[in-house]
Amino acid sequence: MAQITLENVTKTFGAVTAVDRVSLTIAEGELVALLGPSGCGKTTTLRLIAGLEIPDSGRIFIGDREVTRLPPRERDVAMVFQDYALYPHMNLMDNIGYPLKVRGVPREELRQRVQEVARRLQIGDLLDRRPSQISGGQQQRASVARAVVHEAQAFLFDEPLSNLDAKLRLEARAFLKHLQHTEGVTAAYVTHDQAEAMALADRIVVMNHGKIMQIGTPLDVYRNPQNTFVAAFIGNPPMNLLPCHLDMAQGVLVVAANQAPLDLGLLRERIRVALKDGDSLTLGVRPENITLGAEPGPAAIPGKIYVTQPLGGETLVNVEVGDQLVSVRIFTEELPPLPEQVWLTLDLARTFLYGPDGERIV
Amino acid sequence: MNRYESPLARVGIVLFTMLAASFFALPLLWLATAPFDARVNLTVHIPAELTLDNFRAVFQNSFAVRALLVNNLIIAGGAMLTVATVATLASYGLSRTRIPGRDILVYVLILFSSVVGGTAAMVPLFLLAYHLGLVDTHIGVILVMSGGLLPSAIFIMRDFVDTIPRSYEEAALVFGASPLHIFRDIAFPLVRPGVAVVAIWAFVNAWGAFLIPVVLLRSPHNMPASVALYSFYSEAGTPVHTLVAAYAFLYTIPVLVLYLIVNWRFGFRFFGGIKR
Amino acid sequence: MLTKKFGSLLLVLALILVAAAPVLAQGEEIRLTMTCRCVAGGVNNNLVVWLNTYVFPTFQEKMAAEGKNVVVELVEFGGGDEQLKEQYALDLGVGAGHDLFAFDGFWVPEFVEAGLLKPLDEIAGEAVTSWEGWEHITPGIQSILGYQGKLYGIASGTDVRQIFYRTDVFEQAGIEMPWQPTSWAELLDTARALKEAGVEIPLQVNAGTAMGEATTMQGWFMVLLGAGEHMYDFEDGKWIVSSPAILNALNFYKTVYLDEGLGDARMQLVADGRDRSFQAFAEGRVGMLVEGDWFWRSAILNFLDVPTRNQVVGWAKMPAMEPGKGYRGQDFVTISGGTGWVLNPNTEHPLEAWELLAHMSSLDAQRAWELIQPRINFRDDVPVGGDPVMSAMADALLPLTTVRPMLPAYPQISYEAQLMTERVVSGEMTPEEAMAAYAEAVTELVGEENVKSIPLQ
Amino acid sequence: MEQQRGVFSSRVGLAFLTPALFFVVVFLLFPFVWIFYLSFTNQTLTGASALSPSFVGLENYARLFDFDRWARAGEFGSALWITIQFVLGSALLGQAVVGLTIAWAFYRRKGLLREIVFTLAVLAWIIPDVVVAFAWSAFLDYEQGTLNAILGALGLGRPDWLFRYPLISIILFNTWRGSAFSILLFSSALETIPPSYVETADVVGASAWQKFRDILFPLLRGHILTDLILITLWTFNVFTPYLLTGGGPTFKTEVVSIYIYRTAFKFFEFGKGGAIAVVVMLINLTLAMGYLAMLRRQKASA
Repeated sequence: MAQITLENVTKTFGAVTAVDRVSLTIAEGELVALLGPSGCGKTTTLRLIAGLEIPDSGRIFIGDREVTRLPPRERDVAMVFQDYALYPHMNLMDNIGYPLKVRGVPREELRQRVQEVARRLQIGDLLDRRPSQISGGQQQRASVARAVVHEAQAFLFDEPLSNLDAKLRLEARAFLKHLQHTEGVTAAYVTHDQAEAMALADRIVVMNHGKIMQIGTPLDVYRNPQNTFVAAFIGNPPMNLLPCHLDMAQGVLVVAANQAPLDLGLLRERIRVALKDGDSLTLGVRPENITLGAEPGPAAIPGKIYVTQPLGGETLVNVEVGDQLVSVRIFTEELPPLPEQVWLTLDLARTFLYGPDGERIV
Repeated sequence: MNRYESPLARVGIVLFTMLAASFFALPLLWLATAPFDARVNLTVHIPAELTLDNFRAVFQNSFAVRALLVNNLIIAGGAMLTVATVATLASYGLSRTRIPGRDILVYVLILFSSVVGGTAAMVPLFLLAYHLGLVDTHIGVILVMSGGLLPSAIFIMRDFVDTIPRSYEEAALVFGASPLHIFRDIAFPLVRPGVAVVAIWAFVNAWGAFLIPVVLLRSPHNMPASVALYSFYSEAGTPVHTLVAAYAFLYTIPVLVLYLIVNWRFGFRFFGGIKR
Repeated sequence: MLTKKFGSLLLVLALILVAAAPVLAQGEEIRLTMTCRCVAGGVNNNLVVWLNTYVFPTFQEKMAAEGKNVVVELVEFGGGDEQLKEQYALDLGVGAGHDLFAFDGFWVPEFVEAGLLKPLDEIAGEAVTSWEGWEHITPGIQSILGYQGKLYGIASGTDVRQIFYRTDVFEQAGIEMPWQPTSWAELLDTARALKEAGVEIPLQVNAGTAMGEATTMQGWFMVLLGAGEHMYDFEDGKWIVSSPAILNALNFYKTVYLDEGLGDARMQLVADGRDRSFQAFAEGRVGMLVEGDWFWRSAILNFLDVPTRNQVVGWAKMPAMEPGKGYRGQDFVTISGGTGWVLNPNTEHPLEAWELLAHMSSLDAQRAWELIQPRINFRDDVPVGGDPVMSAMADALLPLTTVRPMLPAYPQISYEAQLMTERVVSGEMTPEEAMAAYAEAVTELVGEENVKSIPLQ
Repeated sequence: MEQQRGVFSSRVGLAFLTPALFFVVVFLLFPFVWIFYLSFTNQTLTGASALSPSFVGLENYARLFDFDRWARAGEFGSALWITIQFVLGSALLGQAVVGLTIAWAFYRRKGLLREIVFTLAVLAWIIPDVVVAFAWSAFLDYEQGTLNAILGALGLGRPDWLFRYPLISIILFNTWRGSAFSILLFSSALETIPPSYVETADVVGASAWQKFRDILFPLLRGHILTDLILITLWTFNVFTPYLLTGGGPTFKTEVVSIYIYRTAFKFFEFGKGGAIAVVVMLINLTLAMGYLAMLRRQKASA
């Protein structure tokens, strides 16, 4: 296993900059998730590491070796594809053994290694079947087996779970995490599913428009989103983002949606940059950090109940604030009756404020 | 598939099938009956006197038998192998490499092939073959025919190649396969139905070829069946219908059999992907 | 620079292929090859039989007696005349080809002009001029394979053209036999009488491009000569492109096919029309057919056996428009063509190739030939073998005959003449319009200075 | 993400293309350039101009477009006009429509009926030319042909096909001969259309024709254009009718490929033949460009 380093890597396709000056290090044995919406450059970054694309500028290292311009087969990486890329005309034995075959591993050794890996991945009985004869989950394991059968320097996963249904996906996720831990592999893992990234990764790299928006551990990214993009992308339901502006004279934030004033209170001391009167800011607060009440308060804004969604252990309430919907998460199985007009009280200690450029200022 | 279908629709499709089948079958009726008929003119009728004499007579013409069983197989088989191999390689290369204007390129090649395949090209092709020492050789006929068949073959083939998911090859690349490995282990097995279509197409074209063999070949023992058919003419140069029919029948069997085998084995179909 | 690069590419390829090509056997043996449109058991089978069973064995024996080991091989060709002609031109153009070619006489000029053929004496020298056979071939027949006074080959025979008629059909229609019309009017009257009597197709005179040279020889020439003119004025050395005779001839066609429906235009115009008209004649649906003696000795035998043929097929000379108004003032007209064998100027064994040709053309060989295929022989010392009808036709018509102009432009002008008849027969143009179009086309082909018009009355 | 990119480097791609390149250069490009060159000379195979051909500039081309007589039977204009009718009739109306109809009739149908029709259509497509010519002569024969026997039995008369309706005959012939390609192409194309599209229309009660017109036809437009490009081109150059009619009677079936044959083969005028071939190619090029432009517009709007 080896670490992977990207230095200032840029890749453009025509007029589109798919990867924009990305620098990143994946430590030995670490699983880093590349997370972002489609088109954010995460897959291209992965393909750059694999050697399926050659960067316009910047350098890529696997271990101590610079691989920036090397063809894929000289990089010694393994990859699991979104569609698994299992060859329909080969049975699983041949599919999983293919990386060994092209490396000239003798037939007998190849069989043994494939059988060994397949047993570990619980597909040992299926080796004489073709991909079309096994289930989606088994196909997924087979494609993982093919990746781990030869001990590569690093593993690359391109949305390996996105073709599975929800239940299988949870199983496969646990399985992958277990595998990663026991094998201790270095891995880059592309996904657009933030829950998957949170669950699997040692660290998450959030990307947008080819740029890295934030790198951090899952908890860190969740707790301290550095900008409105990350804030909106991480969490389910996502963080509420309320546009507002600063009224220095009154010492309040005015929520744009319904002009409700909000005492800065505790927030004021945590602001790290100088602000001017009338600055447009964004207030960020997670749904679980809002409480609902019938009475106004200093850190409360008025709203109207839009809909309530009981989810079992918790209830999701959508509240209309002006023309904006705010999600509120209440951890109770049965919601007490609420008046139509409610007040939302924000937990200011867990509220974020983002500047005009979207960067966090609180 | 058990879809609901109204009885009217079912009757309709049967009628339609009969109509379509007759359209394609009726012109061939003569070919099916005449060879077994002792007395043939151009009429289709159930032979009053069923006979295999016509075939017996045909098999006595060693020139025509050799043409069919040896020369035609060499020429059509050779053109088939050449076209299928070269077109598969080329369409794969075209599909997987960025070459500016490649779509237009294929069309322009097809246009060239339509000129060069025509009679106007016979003199250049003969002189070319002559200077290459290919006159009166099967190789010459195979090469010249293949040149003319290639562009359309590449066109047909590309659609098959384009349907292979790129991730298949990318996976192989990452796992350490060389381009040749990838072609041999992955691309070729996957486009086999396409190779089959192109192979049949090339075989059929070369099997029926007349003008190019006549221009390039000289010895009777090299001539294909299309030329040998003319040996079943009378002293005065008019067709002897009994023998022509029997020979035409034998001449048709191989392409039919080849088609049936390929259709059964690979499914003779185009990919719906033909899109450019 | 493209050619240079390409040249080296070709060279590489050639080397590869030469290595694969079969190595020609070398030895003492002299190999001669000859080709014709002939296939054993197929077209011109008789020729194949004669060559393989008589000519080759006797020739090889003869050569062996001279101490030469000569092997002759016949390379059969089954395709059409056009393809064979192209093969000849292509092969001769690159200095290749067989040693002897079967050759149609009227191809000679264009091949000579292209430098593809050489006179016999230039190829084989003294042996040619001293050949005993020449004195038994009339100059007219010698010139079948000649051009501008030089000889390029030896004819293998000639032919004549006449009217064939069905005696049984005539009998039913009450027409007196032996029948011999002396003018177009009589010919047309007979046709009308046959039509009256319910004969489907009273008269077929070839027309149209589909039949190719058959239209010119059996159709157009037979009518035009009857109208008193040749296509070419041998004295002035000019092509006649417009004249009262051409118009009369075209009007004859118009009468037969358009005005009175005495002939079946359809059979003249569709692709296999000639075969169909033979078949119709054999079935007794055609009363009269203008054809060459080949029809008698070969074509009709596809449909009728010899006794039946002798019984139901009669023949008559083609009359001029009016007595004495034919070509050269003749009462009856006919024309002859002929095929033969030419020597390849590139032959490696010119002497032996000539020996073979001379051997084929010898008295003994031709006598053997007449046993297999009775026809008008090119040698005046060889009678038609055992077919009195053929002999009678030859005796009656050879004195009247003429030939095509041996000029390189002839094949194309011949085609224009076929086209002219086609335009009239199909009703596309009037005779006047068709003649004008013919004049225009021929003038374009050979130039103003080589054509002449005879003013219409 | 859907950016087109090569799996291989250009060098590897070129290696795959090399054999084809060899064929294209030697057996396609080279003869083509040669023909192109010949078209400016009076080169013939026999006669004086075989020995010393001369450069005649655009004369061969000018002769083709001599408008005083080009519409006459047997001239270029007439051949072109016949070809246009032949292509419109047998490629566009014939093969494409027959292909679409049969593909649509057997859409989402498997089984014997489909196999029978498809096999017969393919058989018509793969039988050697000379055999087909014999079979069709027998089929269309005026006196003894199968077609007239059937029509006669049905009391529909016995038309003299090759003489009275020669162009219709070869259009019918070529439709029969070439429909298999369109059938196969369209039925494959139809298979790519999700059944739900059609089922949606079924639910709202659309007729078969409405489904075809409103759903399948718009989705197939691209395939139809591709099909038309190819079959137009092929039909423009098809030579097989010659074996049936010889171009006649009176040039009524002389399409340009036969016209070229007559020029190049009968009198060996390869200069003129080359000029015709080049002009025909330019016409084909124009047509292909037109189709391609339509295809691009169709793609842009899709």
